[in-house]
Amino acid sequence: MSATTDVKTYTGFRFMTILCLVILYAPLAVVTVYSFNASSSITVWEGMSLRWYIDVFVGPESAKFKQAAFNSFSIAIIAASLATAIATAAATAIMRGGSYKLRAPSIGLITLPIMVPEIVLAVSTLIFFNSIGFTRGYLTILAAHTAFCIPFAYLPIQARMQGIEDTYEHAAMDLYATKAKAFRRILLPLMMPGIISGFLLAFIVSLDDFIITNFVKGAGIETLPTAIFGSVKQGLKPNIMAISTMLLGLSIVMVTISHFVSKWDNTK
Amino acid sequence: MAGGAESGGSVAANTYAKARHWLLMPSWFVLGFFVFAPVCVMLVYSFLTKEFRGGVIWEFSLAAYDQFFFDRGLFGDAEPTLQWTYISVFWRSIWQAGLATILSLLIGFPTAYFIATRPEGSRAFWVFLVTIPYWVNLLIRTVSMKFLLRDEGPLNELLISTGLISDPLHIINTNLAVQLGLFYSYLPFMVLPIYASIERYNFTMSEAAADLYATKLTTLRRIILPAVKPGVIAGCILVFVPSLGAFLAPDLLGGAKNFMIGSLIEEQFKGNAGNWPFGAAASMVLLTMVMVILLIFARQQRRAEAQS
Amino acid sequence: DGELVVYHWFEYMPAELLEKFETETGINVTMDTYDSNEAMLASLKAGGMGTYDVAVPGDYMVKIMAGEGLLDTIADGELANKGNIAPEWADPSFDPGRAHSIPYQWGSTAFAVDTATYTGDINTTDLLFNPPAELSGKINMLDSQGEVMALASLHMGIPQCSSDRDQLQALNDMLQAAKTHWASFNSDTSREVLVSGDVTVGMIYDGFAAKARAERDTIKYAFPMQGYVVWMDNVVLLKDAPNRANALIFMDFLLQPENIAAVSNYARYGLGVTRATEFLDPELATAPEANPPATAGKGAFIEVCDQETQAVYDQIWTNLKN
Amino acid sequence: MLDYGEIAVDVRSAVKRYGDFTALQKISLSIQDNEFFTLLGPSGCGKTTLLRMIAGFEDVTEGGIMLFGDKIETLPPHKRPVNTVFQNYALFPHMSVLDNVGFGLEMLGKSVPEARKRAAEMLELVQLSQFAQRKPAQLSGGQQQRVALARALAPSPKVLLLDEPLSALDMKLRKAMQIELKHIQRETGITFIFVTHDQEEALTMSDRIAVMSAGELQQLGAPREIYEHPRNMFVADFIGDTNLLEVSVDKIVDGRAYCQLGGNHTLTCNAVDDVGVGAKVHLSVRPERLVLSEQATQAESLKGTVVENIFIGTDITTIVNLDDGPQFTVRTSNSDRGTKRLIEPGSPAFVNMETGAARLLVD
Amino acid sequence: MLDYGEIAVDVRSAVKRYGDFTALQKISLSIQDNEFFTLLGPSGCGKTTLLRMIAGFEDVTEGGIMLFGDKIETLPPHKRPVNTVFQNYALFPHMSVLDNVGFGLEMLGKSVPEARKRAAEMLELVQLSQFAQRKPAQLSGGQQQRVALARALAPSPKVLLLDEPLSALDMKLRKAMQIELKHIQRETGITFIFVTHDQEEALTMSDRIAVMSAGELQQLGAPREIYEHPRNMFVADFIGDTNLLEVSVDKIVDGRAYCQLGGNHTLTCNAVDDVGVGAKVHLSVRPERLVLSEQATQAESLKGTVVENIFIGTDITTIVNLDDGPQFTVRTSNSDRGTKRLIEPGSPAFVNMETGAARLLVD
Ligand SMILES: Nc1ncnc2c1ncn2[C@@H]1O[C@H](COP(=O)(O)OP(=O)(O)OP(=O)(O)O)[C@@H](O)[C@H]1O
Ligand SMILES: Nc1ncnc2c1ncn2[C@@H]1O[C@H](COP(=O)(O)OP(=O)(O)OP(=O)(O)O)[C@@H](O)[C@H]1O
Ligand SMILES: NCCCCN
Ligand SMILES: [Mg+2]
Ligand SMILES: [Mg+2]
Repeated sequence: MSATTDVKTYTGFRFMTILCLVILYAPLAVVTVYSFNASSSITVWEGMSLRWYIDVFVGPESAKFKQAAFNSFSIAIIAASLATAIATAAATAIMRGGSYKLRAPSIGLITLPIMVPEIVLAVSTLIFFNSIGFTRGYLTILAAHTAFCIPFAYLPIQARMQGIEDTYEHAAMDLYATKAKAFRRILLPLMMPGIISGFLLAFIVSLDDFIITNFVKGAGIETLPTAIFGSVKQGLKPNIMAISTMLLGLSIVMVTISHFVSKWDNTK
Repeated sequence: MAGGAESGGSVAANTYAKARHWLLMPSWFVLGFFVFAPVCVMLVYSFLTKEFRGGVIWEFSLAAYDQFFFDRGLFGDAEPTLQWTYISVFWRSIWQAGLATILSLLIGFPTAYFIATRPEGSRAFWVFLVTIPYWVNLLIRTVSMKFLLRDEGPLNELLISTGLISDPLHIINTNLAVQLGLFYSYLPFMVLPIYASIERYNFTMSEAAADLYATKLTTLRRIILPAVKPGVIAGCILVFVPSLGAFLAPDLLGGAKNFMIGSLIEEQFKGNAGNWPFGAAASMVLLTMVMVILLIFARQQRRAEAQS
Repeated sequence: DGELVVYHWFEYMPAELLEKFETETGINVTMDTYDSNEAMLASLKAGGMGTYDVAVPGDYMVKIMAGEGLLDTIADGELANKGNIAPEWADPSFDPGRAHSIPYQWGSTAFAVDTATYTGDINTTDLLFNPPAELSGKINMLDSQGEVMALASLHMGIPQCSSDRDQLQALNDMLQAAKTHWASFNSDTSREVLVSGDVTVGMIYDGFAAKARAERDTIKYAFPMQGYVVWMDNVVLLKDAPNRANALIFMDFLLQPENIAAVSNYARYGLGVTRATEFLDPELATAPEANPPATAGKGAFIEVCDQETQAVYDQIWTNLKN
Repeated sequence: MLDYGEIAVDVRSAVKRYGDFTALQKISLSIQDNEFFTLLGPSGCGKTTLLRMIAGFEDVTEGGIMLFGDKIETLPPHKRPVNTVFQNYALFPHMSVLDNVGFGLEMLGKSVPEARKRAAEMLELVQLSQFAQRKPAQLSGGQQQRVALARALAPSPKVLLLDEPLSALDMKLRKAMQIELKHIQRETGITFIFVTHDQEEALTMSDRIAVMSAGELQQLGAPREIYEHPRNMFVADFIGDTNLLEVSVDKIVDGRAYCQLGGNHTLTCNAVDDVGVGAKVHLSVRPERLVLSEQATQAESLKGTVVENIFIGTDITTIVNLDDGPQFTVRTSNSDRGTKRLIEPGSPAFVNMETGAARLLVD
Repeated sequence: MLDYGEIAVDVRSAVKRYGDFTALQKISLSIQDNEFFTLLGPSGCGKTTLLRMIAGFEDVTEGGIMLFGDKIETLPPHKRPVNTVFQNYALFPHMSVLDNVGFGLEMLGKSVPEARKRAAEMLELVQLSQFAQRKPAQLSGGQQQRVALARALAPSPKVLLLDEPLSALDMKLRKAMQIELKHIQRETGITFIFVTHDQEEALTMSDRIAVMSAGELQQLGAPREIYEHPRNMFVADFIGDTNLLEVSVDKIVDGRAYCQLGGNHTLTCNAVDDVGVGAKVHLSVRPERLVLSEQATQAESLKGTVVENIFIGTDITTIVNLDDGPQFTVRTSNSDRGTKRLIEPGSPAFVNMETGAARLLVD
């Protein structure tokens, strides 16, 4: 229908959407373009080159970034896995545990990390580790990440479970399945798209975190964001742009995967 | 007809009632230990005495809150008056975060609406477009924003080369830059919840309004907005809360010149000031503020739910 | 072999030198960086102790850290190369007898100006604290309480640890007024903002200014007639160092003339070790940043105030940053 | 029957295409003023599409629509003096019942008190005055339906469109609302265009019915005409239960066609123009037009065996298998005059037909 | 009618409370083996609750449930040899049709190939063999319904529970499935307990019906018994259309009650034990049991005026207002033998009643 007669269409909303996308992409486009700059100065364009991509892998900072990348990815994978497992159990208890006094407080506790401003969480975790004498290092980052990833894993799982009627489990039990079997054979497969989305969200949130990591990381331990931060504070360097562009590419791959996973519906 | 007990996801669904405490145990443990306990420690610290040059002395004191709320002059011996320094930091944060939220809403709502009215098959693609930058490191986003906005950065070069302006726009290190940075950091948090609620919105309602002689603008104001209010409120909160505590954007884009709450708190633990109880107290004030906002939101949400 | 954890200023250690140390000793070095003495102190107090072996505080901070009990004592004979320390730096007031530290680098803190943009006289602190209209909004300050307050005191001609209420009030008011002209507080980008032209005047360390000049030759380091800050950074042995022995090896390594000279060549500051001249870049001696003109005021070390006085300075700083 | 005056809605060769798919194929309809007009047809036949084109929610691909003589197909919905009762009511959930009903009047520029006053009157009409301050979610389905009706009636539209307004209600409520709707239509004199896929509802309520299938108009007429003289097989099958038999025409004499049912059974019925001797056609006869007897009562009594008597309350349905022939369904009233005709399953029985009850159908 | 053997399900004074709310009040029912037993009642009367108690999804608050003589009320669902066809089928969306049907057998410990083999047989029974590899979402509503049935039948339960299995289907499909269900029940001989709120469905399919209202059993009996001898006003009103009149009993002679309808109209009907002279009671008479005539044909012909003839397809409903008396609905078959009795609106008419058609109702 034409925009003037169709009651759904608002003239100008398309323009706003495009404007929105331009704002979102312009800075990233700049990063991507300058990452191919041959010059070592970000202000001058000296032609196409893969120099900085090579630099990322063999340059003077390559060891630091390799270690940081390893830390980031290993922490993200472990923390997201733990958080997803914990969130799956919690979502089952909350969506399928009947009504009980601890239900609302549990939901509150699980969503607390999103509600508390990140800086507050970062500082309080630091003080807490300090006051109980934890030595800061890889494990403290891992613990903190696992904790704040839980709500990000929980929310998609819970949303998914909202759409799963409990008649499915009833039907399974009616057909002689025990509770454990009904969970494994029916509920878990049905939750799977939510679990995968939750995992990916947790993974990315962990990979992206700077503030909390920066407070709880021990000496000499860097994740990609903290390493990048250490570098970019003194100005954008082309090698950082190359790393960023690679991360952007990786994000696109991840988002694409998660997109297909969330579209993937094992019920069709 | 499906009775209450058999409809899915209801509070009463209780297939795993017997195991619920075991299932919740890991989350209680992890979150209780690594989130709840730290926040409690923070609460305790805010009532302790500051140690000279960082740290705490285990002596009860209200000094941190006193410092936050009362001005005792440069030398600490004047008659206490209301302390505007920190209140104005908070006020500035609220104001900055608020403007960023409004900016996000103004651009995010039409975007969300536009996406929600795409054919079902292509909506995912649009959502995908909006979310890609969000999955990219916040730091990189902020730094590249800074690079883009510099006086001699690509934006100004572009504007000057097109002849729109002759002198570079001075954006970096201004409040506008901070707002833009916050907007840029959290925009998808605005778009996604609004999108979700518009997608659930029954467009027959718009047709009913048009059928009853309402113009499109009236329909937007009187019918659509009230109907998608929960999404709008959720989006505003998800942008506003993190903006309030942000310190990357103020630090990198605002030149660390005018503190926002996040920077103020960070400074107490990592920077020059080293006043832990004060940082803890400021955190508690911030936390309380956020909780109050969320409670208001929860009440709104419950009211909205009761309506439909 | 083994580990060494160093807490260091950003951009203050050439990567090649670290590599050399690692290959020579087989010790694996981990390095964290900070951007001000105060940030380093805060971080150490907030859980950093016990994780780092050495840090590199400035003069006044050595004294503070010693007072806080954060430093370990280097016993006689523990450092083989202690004798290499230049005599003028062998018994400084901030660490009598070098019980906790060895010299690293020394230099000054003032500001640099892009003379392509600003053509007036640059050797006055007015450019920071009472700038002409054309510089308003084109000034970057270091995000470092000690250096900013010290330079401001020099500008006003008052003592650094004044307890005179009128002077303190005036200092506060002056800074509040000056702040309206400043674009940003930033230490780690203090060179970058000058080179990129984002600001015209930037508070900066002399060596950093030299590096800026290398990238944009119109940048000139100022020696204000009101005076400027001088400092010496020192490698200190931290209490509870997990790798104390390696830390001492590292200190000995830095006391070797050719090694510390490599630092100077990289960072463009002075050093405190004898017999190093032959290893130094000859340009260093003639660099304008290292040779104050006759008009220059006196260089002053940052002083350590008592707790009560410090509280007032802290308050002034807080007021400034909010 | 009502007196019709002008033509209220005139749909002229209207075509609606969605991309390649043609949802409506050259539909022409004239709906009289004051008429209770029903669009009836199976799911997906285009009923809603036609209604939405009249209301202005869909473009007309080809052709035109006139409202009391004015071309309206290019007007936006809010400029058409036509109101709609939506299938799922589409009540505004955040507004009170009173504000819902007053909304249209407010939009027409009436002041709020004026709109409220008229809204209150409309609520009186649908007997919901005491619920004026409630939110729609606090009402039952039937009450919501009445609010939707009041809201659509409040601006006194010239034509009211109703898209399956009763389909979400349970049977008892539905019956009650049918009576109420009919009553309100008569009282207000507004032209109603009513959409349903329930044939009984259509038969009970309408002045005229348009039967649609696959985007085409199949038949248009009064309920009785459509039930008793279906124009084609689709209509015969869609409206009511019927015995549809494939037959071949043996001969045609004096306008009477002699048809072969198979198994040596024959039936006579009125001939139809397009059907010649030897043609294979369908024959339709309603179960209630058949009578069972133990002995042959007429020349054409068809002999068979009772398979089953199914009790359905008001009536009893008997399944009879003709000897070597097709199966017939016979409907008998569950009353003394009917039940005395019942024959036990397994017993032989004769199926007798009223004259004129059997109709030949083309296509 | 079937031969009943043992009692399949015996519900003994079962009570179900949700907190303060009593959903079922001391229900006692014996369901015979091989029976097609229907629970009928309005929404919220407790049908699903009773079914869920039998299946084991709800605790029994008081009383007990026996299955072929064994106490089962404390067994968990997976230990009860009872299967359910859920209202919305509850097919496992991530499993193929074949795996859905085989699930129960697998859970009973059958090997996968064995379970598949039997599942394939069940799919044959419901004529869905060619869809074995599809996911449930790729089937139409009617096909899903048949898969649900096959899945529940596969483990050869002793009793099959069906909770409104047809309510989501459209009318034509629903009719077809009614026939199929009935057919399968006869073939397998499994006891069916069927829940519906559609009275016509209940009447057509059941061996016996239990009519429930507000958690209580109102009447239990064969369809015909319930339709023709409703025990109380609720049943009379809920099952089918009826003329419900408030009357007072003038006198009782020889087991016949003489009732005042108002406006000097009287009617005679069989007396009921609990009703004495002077009592105000209700009288029920089905519209199809009434006959209209232009002249009085019997002593008790009631004089009135025809208000309206409503054409409903198979029948015509006539509304008659008795002179100074109540309104009657009369149902006449739409056939020659019926339509010749029709009287124009506005004309006087007499309402005649079959003997025994009127029933007095207590409460
Ligand atoms: N926006 C659209 N795009 C493509 N096809 C459409 C669209 N809207 C409707 N159709 C198709 O047009 C046909 C007619 O649809 P319509 O909604 O008018 O049917 P209906 O008669 O109202 O059916 P129902 O009784 O199910 O409401 C259907 O085949 C439908 O799939
Ligand atoms: N878990 C529960 N908690 C409280 N009340 C309940 C619960 N389940 C059912 N009820 C109530 O018990 C009564 C009977 O419910 P039930 O589902 O058995 O009705 P039904 O006869 O199946 O109705 P329908 O035809 O609508 O399916 C209803 O009033 C219902 O609200
Ligand atoms: N770049 C390091 C400067 C040190 C100043 N004290
Ligand atoms: Mg429709
Ligand atoms: Mg039910």
